[in-house]
Amino acid sequence: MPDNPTKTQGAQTPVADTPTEPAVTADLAAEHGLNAAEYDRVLATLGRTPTLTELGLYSVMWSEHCSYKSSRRHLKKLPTSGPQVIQGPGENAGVVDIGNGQAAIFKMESHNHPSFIEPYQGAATGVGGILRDVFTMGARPVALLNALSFGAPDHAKTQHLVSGVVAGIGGYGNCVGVPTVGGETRFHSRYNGNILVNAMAVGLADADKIFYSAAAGVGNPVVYVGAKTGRDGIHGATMASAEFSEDSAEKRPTVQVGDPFTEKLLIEACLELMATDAIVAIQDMGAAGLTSSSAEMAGKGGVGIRLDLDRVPTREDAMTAYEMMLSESQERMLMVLKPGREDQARAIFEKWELDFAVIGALTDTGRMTLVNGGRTVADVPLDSLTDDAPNYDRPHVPSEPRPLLRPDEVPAADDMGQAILDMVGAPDLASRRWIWEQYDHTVMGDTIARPGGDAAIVRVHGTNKGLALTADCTPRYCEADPFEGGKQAVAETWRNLSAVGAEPLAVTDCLNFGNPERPEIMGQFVGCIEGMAQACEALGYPVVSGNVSLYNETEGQAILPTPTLGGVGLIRNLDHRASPGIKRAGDAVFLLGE
Amino acid sequence: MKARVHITLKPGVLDPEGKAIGRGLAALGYDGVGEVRQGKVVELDLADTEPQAARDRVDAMCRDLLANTVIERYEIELI
Amino acid sequence: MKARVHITLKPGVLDPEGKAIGRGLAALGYDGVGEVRQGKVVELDLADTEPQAARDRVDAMCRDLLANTVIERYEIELI
Amino acid sequence: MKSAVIVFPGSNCDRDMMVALEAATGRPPVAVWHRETSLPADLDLVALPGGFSYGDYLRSGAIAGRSPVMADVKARAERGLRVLGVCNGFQVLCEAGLLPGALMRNTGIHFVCRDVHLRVDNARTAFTNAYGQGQVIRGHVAHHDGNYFCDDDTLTALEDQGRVAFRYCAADGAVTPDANPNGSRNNIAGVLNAAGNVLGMMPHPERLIAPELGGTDGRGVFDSLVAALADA
Ligand SMILES: Nc1ncnc2c1ncn2[C@@H]1O[C@H](COP(=O)(O)OP(=O)(O)O)[C@@H](O)[C@H]1O
Repeated sequence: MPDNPTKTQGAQTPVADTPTEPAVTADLAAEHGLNAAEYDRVLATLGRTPTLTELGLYSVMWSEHCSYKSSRRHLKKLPTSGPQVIQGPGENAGVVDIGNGQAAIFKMESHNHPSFIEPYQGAATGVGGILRDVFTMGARPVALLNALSFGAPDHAKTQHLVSGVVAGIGGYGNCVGVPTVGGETRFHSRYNGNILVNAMAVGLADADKIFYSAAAGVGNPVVYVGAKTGRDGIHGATMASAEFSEDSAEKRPTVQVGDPFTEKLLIEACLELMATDAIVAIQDMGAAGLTSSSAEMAGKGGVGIRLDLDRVPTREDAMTAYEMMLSESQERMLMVLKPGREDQARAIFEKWELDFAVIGALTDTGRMTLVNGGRTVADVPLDSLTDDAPNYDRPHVPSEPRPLLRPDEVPAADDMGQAILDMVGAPDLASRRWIWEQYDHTVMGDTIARPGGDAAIVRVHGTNKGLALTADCTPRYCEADPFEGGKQAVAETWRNLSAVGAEPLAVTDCLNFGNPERPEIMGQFVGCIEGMAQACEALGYPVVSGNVSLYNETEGQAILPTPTLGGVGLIRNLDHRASPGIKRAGDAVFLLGE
Repeated sequence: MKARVHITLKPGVLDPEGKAIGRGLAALGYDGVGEVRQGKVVELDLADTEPQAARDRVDAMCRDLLANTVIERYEIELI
Repeated sequence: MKARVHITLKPGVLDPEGKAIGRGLAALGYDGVGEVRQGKVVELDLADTEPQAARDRVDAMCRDLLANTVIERYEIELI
Repeated sequence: MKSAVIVFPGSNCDRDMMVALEAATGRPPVAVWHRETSLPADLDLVALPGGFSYGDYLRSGAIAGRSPVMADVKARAERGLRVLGVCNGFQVLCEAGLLPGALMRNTGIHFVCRDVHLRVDNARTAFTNAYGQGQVIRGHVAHHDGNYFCDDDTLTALEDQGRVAFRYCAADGAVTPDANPNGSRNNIAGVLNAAGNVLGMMPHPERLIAPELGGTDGRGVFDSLVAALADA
């Protein structure tokens, strides 16, 4: 950078990025998802009208998706610590100790709205995003899972959505070469207009080689790597935070296209660089791309950041600062390097044919300063984007208790044989082989229990240890009684892990609910979390990472409350594992539990 | 009657396949090749005999199944 | 100059994707659709200015990389 | 036995292949980056692993088949070096012209990952001598483009010259359409070049090398190579 970028400079009032940039008004802010009170807060923070670029930053960072403004205070109720926890929520993924100096790193995330609009690419980029969360932390991804909720099988859109989503998940995971070993799939009319696509990734790393996202070291270079930035998915984060309406597809046409090939190269290049000690901090550019990655890294590190947007590798001409900051182009990462390590890093990324650019530096200002074409186009306090983002205590009412269903109220089947056939043929119970056969579940040569059992088992490469993995939830329980349903979902993952002989370690979650501004939906959310918290507490089974997806509604119809839980367990000796098949005629059958 | 539908990614939508082909050509020594974009063609045999009706029907097929207008655009050619 | 290369499966080579599209259209109620074939189009931006030279070069690219003549045939269009 | 595994951008079974080769030969193979212009000297085997080289963009194996290292693979194969291509490696060998035919989209149009039965149709090769002629073994496929196609003359030549190494079959060895996971002509799962030193196969032998992975029937391919090279 030409001038000395790291020193505090006299407060500069940012200017418009382009001569045609619209003036920022309360209406424009509302179109960006900021309500009147929130916009007032922006004005008060800055003491002036924001530029369009700044409005973009606030709209993204204060969206439900990034700020967790409706959920933050409730998520605090979940237990997140334990002797096995190396890193709980707050980083790109959770990290647990699995002994012998090794760690398992995992997280689950939703890609619901994009998958409804463009099922193949929406689901594919969901897998890409969750993989980045895991390898960002230094882990080699070793397994993928996916939890899918579709509308009724006979609904006009279901078939198209199912085939697109399954193909997209397979298309991405198969190509990057990470086995997809499990998941769950359900069908219910309450998902007709709003499907759920939750993807989970699990990785392995040495416990002393975990990478974090807090930026440090004033003056250190901020580096962009991966694919170029295009005009993809601008407003994706705000879309993930708004209810659907019939014309969403028209209004928000921007869905990103994933490139799993580039992701595979990015994994290899990042792991190669991580084997050196050049990286200070690293974060992937997920929803809200450059904005959230740079703000969160600098915010966590308590430093400032200055980016020179002219240096951002772009795919298209004449991209504005606003577009670059809001782009959701996939397969990109942001890193802070130790000074002088740029050339070493560049050589690795160039070998893998990826873009590499030094786009800025850390400062001591506590502000995010964006420069484009020599003009300062944004200059805002970082705290206002991150820690001081809105945090709401939304009103919530408990769900009406449902009457208990007593066995004698359920008519007995006339013909047991037929009842069994009906059940195994029911969409929710039928075999999922047709799904998992479309996923490469054996690549990497360590899949010990393939899909089809209670939990999948993936061996820790080169050892006789294994990770057991499962994803579960029963939404109708959560609707009938959120508290009990939340507990049950946790317990189900626990049972599935135990059933293969694993010691459950920790869970990740993906909390899919309707509009939190409706007290009854908020009541479901709070109930499920409190139930989950109680179960996790009782089991010593902490939540180490997760994701919240709200506003899953179409035309006022909310989905079933769906807190998907992803459980990870450890099998210390793979010779002592269990599988569901009945082994021999004559074996005794036991029923355990109540 | 036959229809040929060209389906291409909208301008600005990432085309990883086109990019890879471009790199492949460069690696083989073909220089001076700028942007490469890849698309699909679908050829349909139609029972229709009236061009306008055929075109309308193919247009409906494109919107219903053949193209996803969120990321793709299409062009119909009757032959 | 721009070139557009149409790559289609040779006649007689089974096209499962075309078939699947045909079935999809039928399932949506589009009747009277006969055979459906799917192919690729590759669009190239070329530095060339002379049409014949451009065509020859693109033809070489097709034989070298763009088409697999065991199963595909191609057609070049300059635009 | 000295072996090498070629790594293309997008290869993802390179590690699996190295694990299997090391287990069979007792020596870790050398990884060769696709941009190298020559293979290491005194190699006994070069393996092209599975994966999605160049994302399978354009056609599976097309871009990798023309990468710099392939010229030397071709030259050395002509002088008798053993070459094994698995899955994407098979696709690359066809695209590079080391094997006849092409691998097209599965007729079911979906990616398919499952165990299959394979019949060893020629057990007199460097890649198959550990199996019995006609033996039915377990195989494991994981591919989207495994539908082997070639013209009639080529097919006749392959059949007449015993160049079909493996065929998809039912548990009893019957070669039936139902046992064919991808629509390959004559249920072909693996073919040899005319000289018999190049094998391409869609099933992944490296994924079935231990009981805990689901079986050991894949080991035969590696054990055969070790035996053939010991005899040589
Ligand atoms: N979308 C999916 N992807 C991969 N595997 C799946 C998917 N859906 C279900 N499965 C697998 O199918 C099996 C049965 O699923 P499910 O009926 O949800 O199991 P359970 O209720 O016993 O936990 C499990 O092994 C699960 O991992």
